[in-house]
Amino acid sequence: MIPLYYYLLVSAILFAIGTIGVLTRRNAIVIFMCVELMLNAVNLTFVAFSRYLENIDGQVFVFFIMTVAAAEAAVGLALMIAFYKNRESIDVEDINLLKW
Amino acid sequence: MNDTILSLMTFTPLIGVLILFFIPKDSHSILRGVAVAVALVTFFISLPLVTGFVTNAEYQFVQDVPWIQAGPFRMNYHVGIDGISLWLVILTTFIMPIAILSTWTAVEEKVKEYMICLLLLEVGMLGAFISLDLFLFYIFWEVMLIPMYFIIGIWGGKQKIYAAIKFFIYTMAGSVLMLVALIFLYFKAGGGDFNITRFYGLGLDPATQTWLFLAFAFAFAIKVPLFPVHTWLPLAHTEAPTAGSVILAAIMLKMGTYGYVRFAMPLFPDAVDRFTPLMATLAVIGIIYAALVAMVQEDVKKLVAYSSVAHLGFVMLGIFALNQQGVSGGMLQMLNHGVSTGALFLIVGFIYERRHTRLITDFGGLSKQMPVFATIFMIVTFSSIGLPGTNGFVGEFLVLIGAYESKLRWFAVIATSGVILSAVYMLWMFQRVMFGELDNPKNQKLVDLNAREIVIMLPLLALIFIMGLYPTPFIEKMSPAIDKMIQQSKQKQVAAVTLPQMPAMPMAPNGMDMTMPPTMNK
Amino acid sequence: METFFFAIVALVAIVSGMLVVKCRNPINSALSLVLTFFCLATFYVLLDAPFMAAIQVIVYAGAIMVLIVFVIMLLNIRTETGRRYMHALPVGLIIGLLTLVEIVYFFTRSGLTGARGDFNKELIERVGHTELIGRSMFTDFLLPFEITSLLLLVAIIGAVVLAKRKI
Amino acid sequence: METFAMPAINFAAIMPETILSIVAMALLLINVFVPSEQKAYLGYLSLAGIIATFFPIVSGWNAPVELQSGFNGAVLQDNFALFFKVIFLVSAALSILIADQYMQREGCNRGELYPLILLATAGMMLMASGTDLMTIFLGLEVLSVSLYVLAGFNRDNLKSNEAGLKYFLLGAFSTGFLLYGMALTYGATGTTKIARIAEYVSTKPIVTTNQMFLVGMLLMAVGFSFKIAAAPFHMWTPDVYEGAPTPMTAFMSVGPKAAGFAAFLRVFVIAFPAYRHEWSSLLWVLAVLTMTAGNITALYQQNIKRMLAYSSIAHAGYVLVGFTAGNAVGTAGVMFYMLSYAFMNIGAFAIIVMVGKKGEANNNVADYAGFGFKHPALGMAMSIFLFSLAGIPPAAGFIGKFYLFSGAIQAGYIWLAIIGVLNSAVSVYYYLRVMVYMYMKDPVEEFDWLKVTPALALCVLVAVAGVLIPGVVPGYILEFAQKAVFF
Amino acid sequence: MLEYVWLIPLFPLLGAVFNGLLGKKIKNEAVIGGIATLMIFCSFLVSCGILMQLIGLPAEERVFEKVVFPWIYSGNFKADMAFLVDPLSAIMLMVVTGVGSLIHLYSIGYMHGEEGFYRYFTYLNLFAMSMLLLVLGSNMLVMFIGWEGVGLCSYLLIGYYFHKKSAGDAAKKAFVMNRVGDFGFLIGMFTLYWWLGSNHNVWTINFMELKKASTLLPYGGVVTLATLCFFLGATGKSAQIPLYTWLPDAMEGPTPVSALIHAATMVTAGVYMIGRMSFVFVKAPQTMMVVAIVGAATAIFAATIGTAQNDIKRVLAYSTVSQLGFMFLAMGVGAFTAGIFHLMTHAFFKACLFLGSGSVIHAMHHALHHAHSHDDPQDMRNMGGLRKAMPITFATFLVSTIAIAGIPGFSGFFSKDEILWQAFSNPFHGNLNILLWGTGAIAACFTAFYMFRLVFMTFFGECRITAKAKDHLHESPLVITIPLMVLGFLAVFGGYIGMPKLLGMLPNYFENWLEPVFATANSYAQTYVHVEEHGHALEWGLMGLSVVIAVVGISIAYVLYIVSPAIPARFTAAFPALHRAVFNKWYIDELYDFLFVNPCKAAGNLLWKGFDVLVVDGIVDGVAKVVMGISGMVKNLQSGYVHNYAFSMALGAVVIVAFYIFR
Repeated sequence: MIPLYYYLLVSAILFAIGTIGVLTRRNAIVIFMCVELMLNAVNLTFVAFSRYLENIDGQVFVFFIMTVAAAEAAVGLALMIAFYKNRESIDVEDINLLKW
Repeated sequence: MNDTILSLMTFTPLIGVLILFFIPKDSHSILRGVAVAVALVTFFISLPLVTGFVTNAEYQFVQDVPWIQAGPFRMNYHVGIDGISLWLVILTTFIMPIAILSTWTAVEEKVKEYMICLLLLEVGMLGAFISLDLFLFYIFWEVMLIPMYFIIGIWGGKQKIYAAIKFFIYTMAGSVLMLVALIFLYFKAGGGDFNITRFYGLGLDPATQTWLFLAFAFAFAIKVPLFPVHTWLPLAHTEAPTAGSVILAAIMLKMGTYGYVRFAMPLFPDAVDRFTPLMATLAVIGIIYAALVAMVQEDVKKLVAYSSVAHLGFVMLGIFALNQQGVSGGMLQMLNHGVSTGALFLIVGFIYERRHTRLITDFGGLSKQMPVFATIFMIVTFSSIGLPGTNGFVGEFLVLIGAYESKLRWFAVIATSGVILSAVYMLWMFQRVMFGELDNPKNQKLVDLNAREIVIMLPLLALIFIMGLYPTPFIEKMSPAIDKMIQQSKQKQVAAVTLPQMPAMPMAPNGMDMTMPPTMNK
Repeated sequence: METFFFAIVALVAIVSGMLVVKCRNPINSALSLVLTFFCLATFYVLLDAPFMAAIQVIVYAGAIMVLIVFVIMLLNIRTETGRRYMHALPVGLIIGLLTLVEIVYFFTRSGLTGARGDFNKELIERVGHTELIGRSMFTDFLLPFEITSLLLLVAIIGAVVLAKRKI
Repeated sequence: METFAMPAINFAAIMPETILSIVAMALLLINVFVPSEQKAYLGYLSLAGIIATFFPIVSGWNAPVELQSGFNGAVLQDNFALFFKVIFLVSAALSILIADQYMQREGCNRGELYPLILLATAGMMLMASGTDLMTIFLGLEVLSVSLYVLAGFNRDNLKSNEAGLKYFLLGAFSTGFLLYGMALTYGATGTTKIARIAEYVSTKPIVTTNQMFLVGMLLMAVGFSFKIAAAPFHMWTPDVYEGAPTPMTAFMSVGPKAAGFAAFLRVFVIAFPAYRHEWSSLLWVLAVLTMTAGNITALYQQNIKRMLAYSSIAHAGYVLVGFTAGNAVGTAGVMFYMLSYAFMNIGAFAIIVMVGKKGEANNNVADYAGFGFKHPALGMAMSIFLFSLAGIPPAAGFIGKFYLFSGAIQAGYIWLAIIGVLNSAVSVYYYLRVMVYMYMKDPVEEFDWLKVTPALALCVLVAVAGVLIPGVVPGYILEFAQKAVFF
Repeated sequence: MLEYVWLIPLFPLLGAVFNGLLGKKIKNEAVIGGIATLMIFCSFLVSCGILMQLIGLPAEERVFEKVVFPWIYSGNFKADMAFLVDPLSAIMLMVVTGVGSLIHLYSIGYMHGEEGFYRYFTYLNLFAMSMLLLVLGSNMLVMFIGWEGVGLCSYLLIGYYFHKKSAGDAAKKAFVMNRVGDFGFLIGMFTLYWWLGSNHNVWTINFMELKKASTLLPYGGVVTLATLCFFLGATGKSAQIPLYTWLPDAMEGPTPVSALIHAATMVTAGVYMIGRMSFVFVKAPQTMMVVAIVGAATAIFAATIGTAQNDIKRVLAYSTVSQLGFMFLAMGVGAFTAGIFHLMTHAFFKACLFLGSGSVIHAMHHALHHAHSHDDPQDMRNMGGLRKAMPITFATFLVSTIAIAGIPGFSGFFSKDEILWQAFSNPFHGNLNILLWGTGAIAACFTAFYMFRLVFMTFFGECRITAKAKDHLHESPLVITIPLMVLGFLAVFGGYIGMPKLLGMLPNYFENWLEPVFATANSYAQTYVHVEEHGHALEWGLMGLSVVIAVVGISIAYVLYIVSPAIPARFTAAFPALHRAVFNKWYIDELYDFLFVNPCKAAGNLLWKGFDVLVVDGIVDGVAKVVMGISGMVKNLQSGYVHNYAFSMALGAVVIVAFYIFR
């Protein structure tokens, strides 16, 4: 059976990629997708742990995380739409009315 | 009665404030009348303190009721006076009506708020003088700032805002450090309540004492103000309205020196022993420095402000001489400074009201035009110079002789030369303002003092001579308390409990005996 | 064999993950993200968590991604110009890599020390993964489960408030 | 197939949340029938709900442990939680009081506002009483999601949109860290129940062998720090606070912070005693950074909402000082301070709501010129709030600071305390600046548009009372706070 | 009578209070002046009574101390408001009250019609009160009240014509110079008090107790220090080098003031103080020497300046300084009696001279006023030949001048000759004596010269004012001339009570009278000096010599200002630099301005603008500015871009974790 570390490694990499995405992309939706990527990395970690610890809590947690992701997606996208209505863009470059 | 009189006195002005709230804001005369009346009532309430005061070192008229009891903390509403605070309290209640009277015509707009501020200020000051509970003292100490801030900032002169904020933050910066020191001290003392008597003679190790003393001393030094941190004072004085300057000079500055006598010195004897040279140096520098600077001032009020820096320097020298003469001289000097400098500010106020300028060069030869004013001005001037027979002399003399016979001899010598300088700048100012040709046409139609102004000045003049010629009652009432204070400040004990130093490095809880590492699991 | 399969999937997952970040066009990112999700689902299967795999596909790839793609279409977002992207890239890369390095560094200094449960392969096979999940969800984690209902409620209200044309 | 073990359901433990959720749902239904200009009634209803919520809280005080915990240790409604729940309710109630006028003015008085606030409050409560990482996480999400919505509630106002969007993106990002932390912690200990984490760690030599555990803690710290807006995770705060509708700003500057602290405290103090030294030194740094960053930046602000945003960052810093101390006094300080902060901050925001004009106009400090004399009562109230924020007696703010710093000093963090007080000395400047304009500048506005609705008046009155009474006689509340300390 | 000693200062005080409060209402000069004079005269009577009573007592019981009320009690420091009557103070009382009353009387006439008449008499009475306190003070502190009080009154009276800037300056100068002296006085007092207290636990500043305790004092050492400080005080009050410059300027005051304060009473306070504390001074030989040298130096120095002044009052002023120098010389050589004696005689003739000059000025002023001439009525170059116009003034003036010049048979002769003899023969200063004596003698010569120069320029020769004005010259009214006559009489015969034993016509009442006062001092002196006997021949010789000296001085004056008035002009032409130097008082004022005044102002400005504003406020506001600057920068971090925020978060996380890697 595959060592736990592989899974952890993969998840870590994915997490890092997600971070990079958040830091570098300009499109709010893409940024959100990267966040989703990070969450998935976390999910993988959870599941892997729960499997190797033979302890189910982790997977339940993952279930909740998915719910959260869904909820956030709904609200987040709604926000983006609202913003887009007023600003004709969801480029984070343009989300800079409030500063200093 | 005896245990409530202090509270009664302290909070009467608060009642006055409540009354003022319900007076329409444009009926000025009523507002002023009520304010004065309240202040006078306060004064009369405070009189029994003198008559009822038994001359000993104990705290009297004590009232001690539990106030805050939470967790380890026990704060009490613990007030009382001894010889040291007695006269300062009286001075406060005595000056206040005068100060309020002085604003009769000076302040024309926002009278209501002005009076409210003044009365609140009185509450704060009285409270600070009578508190025997460190926490309570700190509360009042801070409360004082607020009304003063408004008085300067709202009714002040051109630079009022800058002055007000500078005053506030300067003082704040000092007092917050004192707060830390206060809490630290409290835990060192092993909890319980904040009653100062518990902190006296608490065998702290010298290092700790040093830190704590520095914190306290810094806070008080700013208020005094001691030499390097005095720069807020001239500004605040010049910008504040007359009453503000009067109160500031006559009473608020005393908070600093009082703080030394009541807290900083008796609490940390070793530190006092160690820092006496430093403090004395600063005091003496202050005396000479302020005198020199005062000499070249163009603005009468600024000159007087600097002169009070010099006077307070004498006070500091006296109390750090730590002997009966020195300390009682210092205390007397506080009162004298309250009386004569207060009077000086009133005088400046009088001419300012008439001419709306304070530049010395705008005056000259006023004696011809306003003889009464001239006479009063002269008497006050000489009392501030410290002419024998006036109050100024007794205090100064005792301070100097006390310092001379203590180990501060050379400081005393230098300080004595300040006596010369004080004559120089005061007389020079007096001469330029009152003597010479009455050439400025504006000055030629000046009118002499009116009845109200004379009435304001009379009690001060009376005090100038009474305290100058018969200071005995003042001294003898305060001397036992002073003896006690000297005892406490002189005792040099080795640290009873060896405690770790103040942490030089931020982190890492040092194993203070108070630290209860929380039990994490439940 | 299994390891090899794992390696392939992992590679795909990572590459598609990178593509998410890389692609200029949001749609492409979205699709590559879906791909990543599938890979994760595969991992879940490998980890004897079929139910997880299922909802991964259904909820994520199915619901969320569809929603996202829909929004992208709705707002017909043009592809980004490269400027900011290139400009922020080095910093982002550095940070991201540092994160990775640190986490890995700590992984190498840690072991599988957690408290063992009885949730072993044999049990899963006997009872069935879904039932096990369901059971613990409705016993031990009843409250969190209830809370998710609140969460969804909030999400609905929010979406309505923010996006509905006229109220 | 084995029997189905029914969980130890105990509604007493989640009664407040339950009530609030029910009221919220009810309001959603009622909302349909309420014409848009009378949404205020929903506000009053929700107030009723909040008041109703007080009963279980009061009755729950000092309840026996079996009544406190429920759902197999997913929640524990101890005094600690209860005290925080009071804070949440207060902040919610006060915000609701000031909401209506603003929403009317900005033309976005939609009834969903109140259910959202109530649900957010429920989420906070779950954070405060949660003893399972899952509960805490989900509570936090309920809270956050509703806050995203509330921040962007004024959807026709670009600033509001922007605030919501920023908050959302960054919030989601931080959630990632929080979750990763939880995952690693779970991996290291095999449980998500914080109490059990501690037990387990105390038995096994995990701390030494398994670094993962440490990272887990650190990443969770990051996640929570975002919620309480501790530097360097604070940067969203000013923008969001400035952009969000003012009442919502008031709401989220107090409640969520408090919730964040509640969860943060409980998790770290209970789950990570083993790493106490690590996290306290971490918090030391965070506290200093937060206080300083907040105060320093606030000095420059012209927009009063933004200024108060920075000041709220600074206040989070002060509270962190008490948290760092980690002893009874410090923790009690945290609670007392958050409570008084609720009163003073929302009070200040109430005034801001009154002074502001449609379209978020008139929110600059300079717009307050002469306000103090045009409206003496309001001016005085504002001054009281500001002085309390500046930590000047006799206001609750001072007692709170005193307690926090006492905690730090008692624990030996002298320098932390010194930095703290110096910071509060600096902060005085920008609070005074508002008063300078209110009292020492000549009025440019007549403030004639300003109308004091009963709700606002009530809010201000309550706030003043809540600032002054604890300021003068803090004994009782402090005593409660002391009793609420869970260790 | 002794019991009522406190009445003596009280009367003038009452007068002062009365005039001060009511004077403005009462326009009537007669009442005001009358009251004032009456008051001081009452004190005079009391003093007479006291003197009589003292004379009645046996010599050793002639000490009486009256405690009025306790003043400052603090710890071991005690100072009563107490008065001390002994032969010394009795003498002073007589001088002060006697001369005082005369001058009060004189003032009524002199100040006639001045505005602020009442103010003048208030001050004058106040002065009398302070002076009497000074004299009567039984401890240093009471003395110090008087000491400063007289300073104050002299300030007020010099600045009486306050609208004249010069007057104001002079007043301030006088007070400040005195303050410098007071500084010395205080330090001296502190030193004695502290030394005796800490070493022998005798905490006192009371003269009599000090006298008892003085046996404990060492010779030299700390005592030298203390006495030097006291002497500094004396120089300030009595216008000795280096603090003499205020006295000539003090002539800005009304002439009677100059007579009373700056000739007869106040300026002699220093001498009196040294006499009062002789028992301490004697214990410090070095100080004695300093005193003697300073005295001699001042005598000659001032005399030289006196020769070149044209302002009649300034001449007298410098002569006062010079005469005071003689007194200090006497004190310095241990001839306390002689010193006090000269003090008294000087009070008589100098007061007479000043009042005389006053009368002259009065007349001149009057005359010039009528002639609408704006010449300076005080400038001797405008006078001349006044003897016909004002005979009484002339007569009294002449006798006083002869007295001061030291012609045998006049009071001045006895006292000054005694001083010179003591300077020559005293056992203290060894070989220095010759020098001291020589200086004194030359100073005496100068004195004779410039005094007669004054007389000649004023009363002899041709009148140098316009004929028109000349017609208006006439003798002053009685109220002015009566005091002149009385003082003239005293100037002539006042000296006989202290006639040297050598002449042996009368016993030296004066010396016997003061003997008990200075007994202690002399006894100390015995312990370290041995008095060698000088032959009578020598004494005779010296006496003759001093007479010759006086005559020489007079004759030079006669030659220069009567016989051939051209010479002085030629002389000045010959040595312009010298003359200018002398005429400008050796530029001492300028020197002081350069040394002290300007540096102080400069320092003040520097500290204020430099330190206060730049450094301290610079730091304070600087900190504020820096913080604001940082704030300005930090706020820019809030760029408003989401990825910057995300970046800071991620960075924060990374750093935090990294910290625990590297810790």
